[in-house]
Amino acid sequence: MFDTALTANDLIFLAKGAGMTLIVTAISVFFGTILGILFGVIRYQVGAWWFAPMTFVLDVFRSIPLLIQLVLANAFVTTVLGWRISGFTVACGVLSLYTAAYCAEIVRGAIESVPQTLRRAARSLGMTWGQDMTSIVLPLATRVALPSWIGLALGVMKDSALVYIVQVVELLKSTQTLITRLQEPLFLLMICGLFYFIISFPLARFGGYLEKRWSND
Amino acid sequence: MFNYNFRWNQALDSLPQMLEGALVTIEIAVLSMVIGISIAMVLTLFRLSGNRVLSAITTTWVEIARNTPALFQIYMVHFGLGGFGIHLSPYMSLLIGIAFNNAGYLTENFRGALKAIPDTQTRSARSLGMTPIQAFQHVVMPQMLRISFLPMTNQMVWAILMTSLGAVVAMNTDLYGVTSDLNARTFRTFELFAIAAVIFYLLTKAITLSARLLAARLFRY
Amino acid sequence: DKLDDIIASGTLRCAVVLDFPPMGSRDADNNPIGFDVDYCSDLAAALGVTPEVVETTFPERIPALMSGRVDVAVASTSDTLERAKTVGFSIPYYAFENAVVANEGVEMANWEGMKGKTVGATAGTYEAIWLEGKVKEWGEGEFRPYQNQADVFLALSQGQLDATVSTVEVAEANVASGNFPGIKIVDKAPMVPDYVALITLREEYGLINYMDLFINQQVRTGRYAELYKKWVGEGVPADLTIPGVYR
Amino acid sequence: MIEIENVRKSFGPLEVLKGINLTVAKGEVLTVIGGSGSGKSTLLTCINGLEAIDSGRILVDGVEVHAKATDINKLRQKIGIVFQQWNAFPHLTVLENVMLAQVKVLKRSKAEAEAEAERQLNHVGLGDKLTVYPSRLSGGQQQRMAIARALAMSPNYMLFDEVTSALDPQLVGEVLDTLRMLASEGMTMIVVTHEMKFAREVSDRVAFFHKGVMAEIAAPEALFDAPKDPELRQFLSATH
Amino acid sequence: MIEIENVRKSFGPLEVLKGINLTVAKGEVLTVIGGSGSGKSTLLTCINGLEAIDSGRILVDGVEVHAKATDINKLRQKIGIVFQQWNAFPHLTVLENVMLAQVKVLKRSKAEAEAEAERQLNHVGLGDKLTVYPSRLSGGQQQRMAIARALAMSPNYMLFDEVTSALDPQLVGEVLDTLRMLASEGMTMIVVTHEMKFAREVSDRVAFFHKGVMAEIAAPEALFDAPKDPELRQFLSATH
Ligand SMILES: Nc1ncnc2c1ncn2[C@@H]1O[C@H](COP(=O)(O)OP(=O)(O)OP(=O)(O)O)[C@@H](O)[C@H]1O
Ligand SMILES: Nc1ncnc2c1ncn2[C@@H]1O[C@H](COP(=O)(O)OP(=O)(O)OP(=O)(O)O)[C@@H](O)[C@H]1O
Ligand SMILES: [Mg+2]
Ligand SMILES: [Mg+2]
Repeated sequence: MFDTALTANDLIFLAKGAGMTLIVTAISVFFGTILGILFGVIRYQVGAWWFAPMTFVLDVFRSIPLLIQLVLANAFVTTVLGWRISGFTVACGVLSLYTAAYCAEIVRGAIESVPQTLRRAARSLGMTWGQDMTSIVLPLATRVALPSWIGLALGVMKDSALVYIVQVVELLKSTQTLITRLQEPLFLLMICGLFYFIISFPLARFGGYLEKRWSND
Repeated sequence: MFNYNFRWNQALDSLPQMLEGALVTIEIAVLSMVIGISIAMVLTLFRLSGNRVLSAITTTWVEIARNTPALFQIYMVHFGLGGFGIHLSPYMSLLIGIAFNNAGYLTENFRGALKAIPDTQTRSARSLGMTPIQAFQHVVMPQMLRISFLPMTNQMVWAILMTSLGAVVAMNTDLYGVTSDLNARTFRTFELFAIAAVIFYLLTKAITLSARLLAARLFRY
Repeated sequence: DKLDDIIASGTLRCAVVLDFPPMGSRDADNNPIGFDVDYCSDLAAALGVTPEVVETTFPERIPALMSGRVDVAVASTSDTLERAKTVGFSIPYYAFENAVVANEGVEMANWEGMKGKTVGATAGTYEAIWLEGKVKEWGEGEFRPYQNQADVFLALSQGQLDATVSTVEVAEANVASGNFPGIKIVDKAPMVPDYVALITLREEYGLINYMDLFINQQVRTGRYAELYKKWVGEGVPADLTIPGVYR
Repeated sequence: MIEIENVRKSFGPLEVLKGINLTVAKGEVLTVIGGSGSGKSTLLTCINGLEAIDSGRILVDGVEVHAKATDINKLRQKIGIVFQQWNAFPHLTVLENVMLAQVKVLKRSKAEAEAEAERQLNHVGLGDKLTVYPSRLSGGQQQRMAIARALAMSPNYMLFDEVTSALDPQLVGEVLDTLRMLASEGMTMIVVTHEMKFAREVSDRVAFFHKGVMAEIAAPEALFDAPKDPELRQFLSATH
Repeated sequence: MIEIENVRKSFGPLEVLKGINLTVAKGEVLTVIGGSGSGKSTLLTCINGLEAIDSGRILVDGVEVHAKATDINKLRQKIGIVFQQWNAFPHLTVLENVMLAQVKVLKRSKAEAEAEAERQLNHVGLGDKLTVYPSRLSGGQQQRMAIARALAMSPNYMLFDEVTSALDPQLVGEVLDTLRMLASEGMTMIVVTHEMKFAREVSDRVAFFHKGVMAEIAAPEALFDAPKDPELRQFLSATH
């Protein structure tokens, strides 16, 4: 269908870019989720008032463009502080905090969705706070949180297209590099879009399915 | 403490230029929302129409908008359409790219909102002799917009943030474009982008706040 | 200092722009090649270390240097006084003349034909700054700064831009490659030759001195002419001296 | 007059109406009773054309509801219907609820529509709630508002589908009183209800539906005191 | 024995318990009645230490509930409590609901826990629902499951907080029957309820709460038939 100069080598080059997209996403979502759970639980435990400073910080991550976060963090860490760290590290760091900011909201909402009386029932049976958290809150909150969390993870994957700004060669950047050489913008962009779509679409559908299934009981 | 000389004065001199950029950013965000909501409404009607082709258009639009990066979408609008001889200015490319994204997400929100509106609402309206269009326009749509008001506010914030992606299509009059232009000339990266970040933060807060005030005025029920 | 650090670390990290043929591009295996890439290798060889090419865009090369992600930039950086406030320049290692390139569908006799047209260039480059100034001066037309050279030529080839200004080398290479159908070279741009230099951090005099001497040696040994022939073609390489003034 | 002739209706494999024949004369109050899923609601929505039918026909004042040529939106103005719940448009005040269709469908002027709305709302006892949003009304008041809204279209017929089922017991009375009032004013009505006492009291005839069949139809005394159909007997003893 | 000595408790500016003194002897069934917001639920949650108190003390079998040194999780095993609703853990089957705390808190083996769970579930009449999820149970069955779950911890005391208030009328009976059964088996219980008939029938004593004060406490006959407190009289006449 397409008459293209694309070679196997180029496909490998693209695949490497895709691999970078996935690695950055995986690392960021992993640490972002851990941090998000931590923030979410603490926020729930200490209450809105005491957590307000942290809420503000997390809100900042949701209120300025990721591109600017990346540029700023990069400039701050490397030029202002003078640390020698790679763009990859900066990208993962910023994206992790970015993920955490959204994840904390999801987690807090999910914990709040567990009826207070259920938790009282658990505690009144002599279960400790930890046992209540792991045996009751965790399984119930997970059901509420998982669909949104999947959405978040996919969002982070799509947003990771911006880390080119700190010299990380991910999928979209690799595509641009090939466009420079091969001059087949439409075809190459389609491949790139298709890749995102193939990862994102089934997972998004799965999230929707879980939401539907779990909202029934 | 830092072995770096901040030159805030130099950066702050550019503040008027950046504020002008902020106006362009707001303008694009607002227009992209207006267009996005209108398209989402049409796509929603397509879905409700029961026509296979029309609902397929909606599905395709929604899934592409939601499952590919916004940066990709904007790039595609400019260079993808450019390949077919459709030439859009950076401003239009960015606007249309964001509107495309908005429309996709909003259509999905409207779908959720519609589910929350009981069937009898349409039935009541129809049984009073209203046409399907009238029933949608006067009974279903106002309720749908109310239920999706919060998601719409979020999308508006997103639209503001997405304007920063305009650089890939040579957009240089919005807040991000102005900032990176200044940066290319002076290299005061940290100072310039810090100021831009503060402006963006204030913009999004202003939007959330005014949305809340607006909601209080609009939805008194 | 930096010079010692580089020698001690055993690698020289160069920022190179890879969508700027013939100075920097990628071969069929997507490996970096070009005049700048060779210059980076030569500099590394002189220092006795291994070269490492870090790809950057034009707007990103100075931030990359400032953030310590690279040691030097071999990236056709024009030696403007504004930039010299931030980074340290060596003596020029190359000089470009700029050409006006237009879409074939556009009537344009000479560079002044750009007046009132939609023109563009790569954000943050010498010619972009010049062109944006011109558009402001004319008070009509539109200037568009794209993120990289490839996007500029893509836009030009699609007809989104009427014309651009780029170095003669780039213009000729792009016209010759056939990758961008429908573009033509119209005229020379009436700009002072664009002397480009190697850059590093402002305070690294040791390294700057070393790079000055390196550039001098490249010319002296004929390597400059050799690489010119390899990447640009037949002809006389640009004169790097300016009559009537030192340095 | 509403004439229902051998109407059949299926949802997929499920036949919900298995050939219904029924005529409701002008001024008559017909009550429909029957178990859950017996097809009562479906019949009402077929009468005003909200549902299509598979065979047979329904004539309202001699006009065939499901005929292609019929202007169904015009016909529906003649047939008011009130459902079990969610009748009120929550984004409009009580007054606006009653005005909307008058303005949009009957093309009345705002002033006319408002006058008529006030009149009907006073009629059902909501004269003091005009500028209130439905969320501030009790369930019973919402139902009365829905009745006023339908009446404002000057319908010839009113259909009621279990309008009191979703209400708290203490609110049922006020809605039934409104229905009684309408009946006494000579409105032609079909009332689906589980309130047997009410059915006995106001109906001219009572119809008993069972699994898509109109198993028995008779005057209330006859039907309640001397049920012939065995299913009806069982139904009545269960609901006593 | 549960001893409550001069317990005070405020939520912010609102004093909810204004010095309560009360002793519940082993084997006694105490019923607590009173208007909404009078502090009944708060008292129960203070007894098993789910809420802190501001002053006074509560002793359960001689152990002070709110003392720092007290192992509250251990103490709570002695005090079963069932709330108005949302008692069932929806992600666990009925059997797992009853087993969970046994395994986690009492460190019983799975087999032991399962045997005990089955025994208690049979006891409350849910022997045939072991592998079912709570969403498939009626409200009354869910409440009985919650009772079985509390009983499986072998508590010395059971607290019930309006366990039938959220139930449909026809389901109330089955839960009250279970409470009656427990009472007849000699369980020490504090039952907050609005079911006056039940209170009169099973209680040893009935306490009336009003605005954070225990306004009257007496044997059911005395309290219901010869109320002394004027507020109580009004309360009883309102609920009759
Ligand atoms: N839109 C529909 N699609 C599929 N099945 C339907 C639909 N509407 C109703 N049914 C089915 O048709 C049957 C009759 O429904 P209908 O609502 O007419 O019963 P009903 O007599 O009004 O019962 P109830 O007293 O519960 O309101 C039921 O089995 C119902 O599930
Ligand atoms: N966690 C809390 N924070 C603040 N106020 C509370 C809290 N819990 C209860 N209250 C208030 O304390 C008062 C007593 O509440 P409590 O639940 O003990 O009343 P109750 O007698 O059980 O009433 P009901 O019969 O409605 O259950 C009420 O005014 C209630 O609003
Ligand atoms: Mg029905
Ligand atoms: Mg209570």
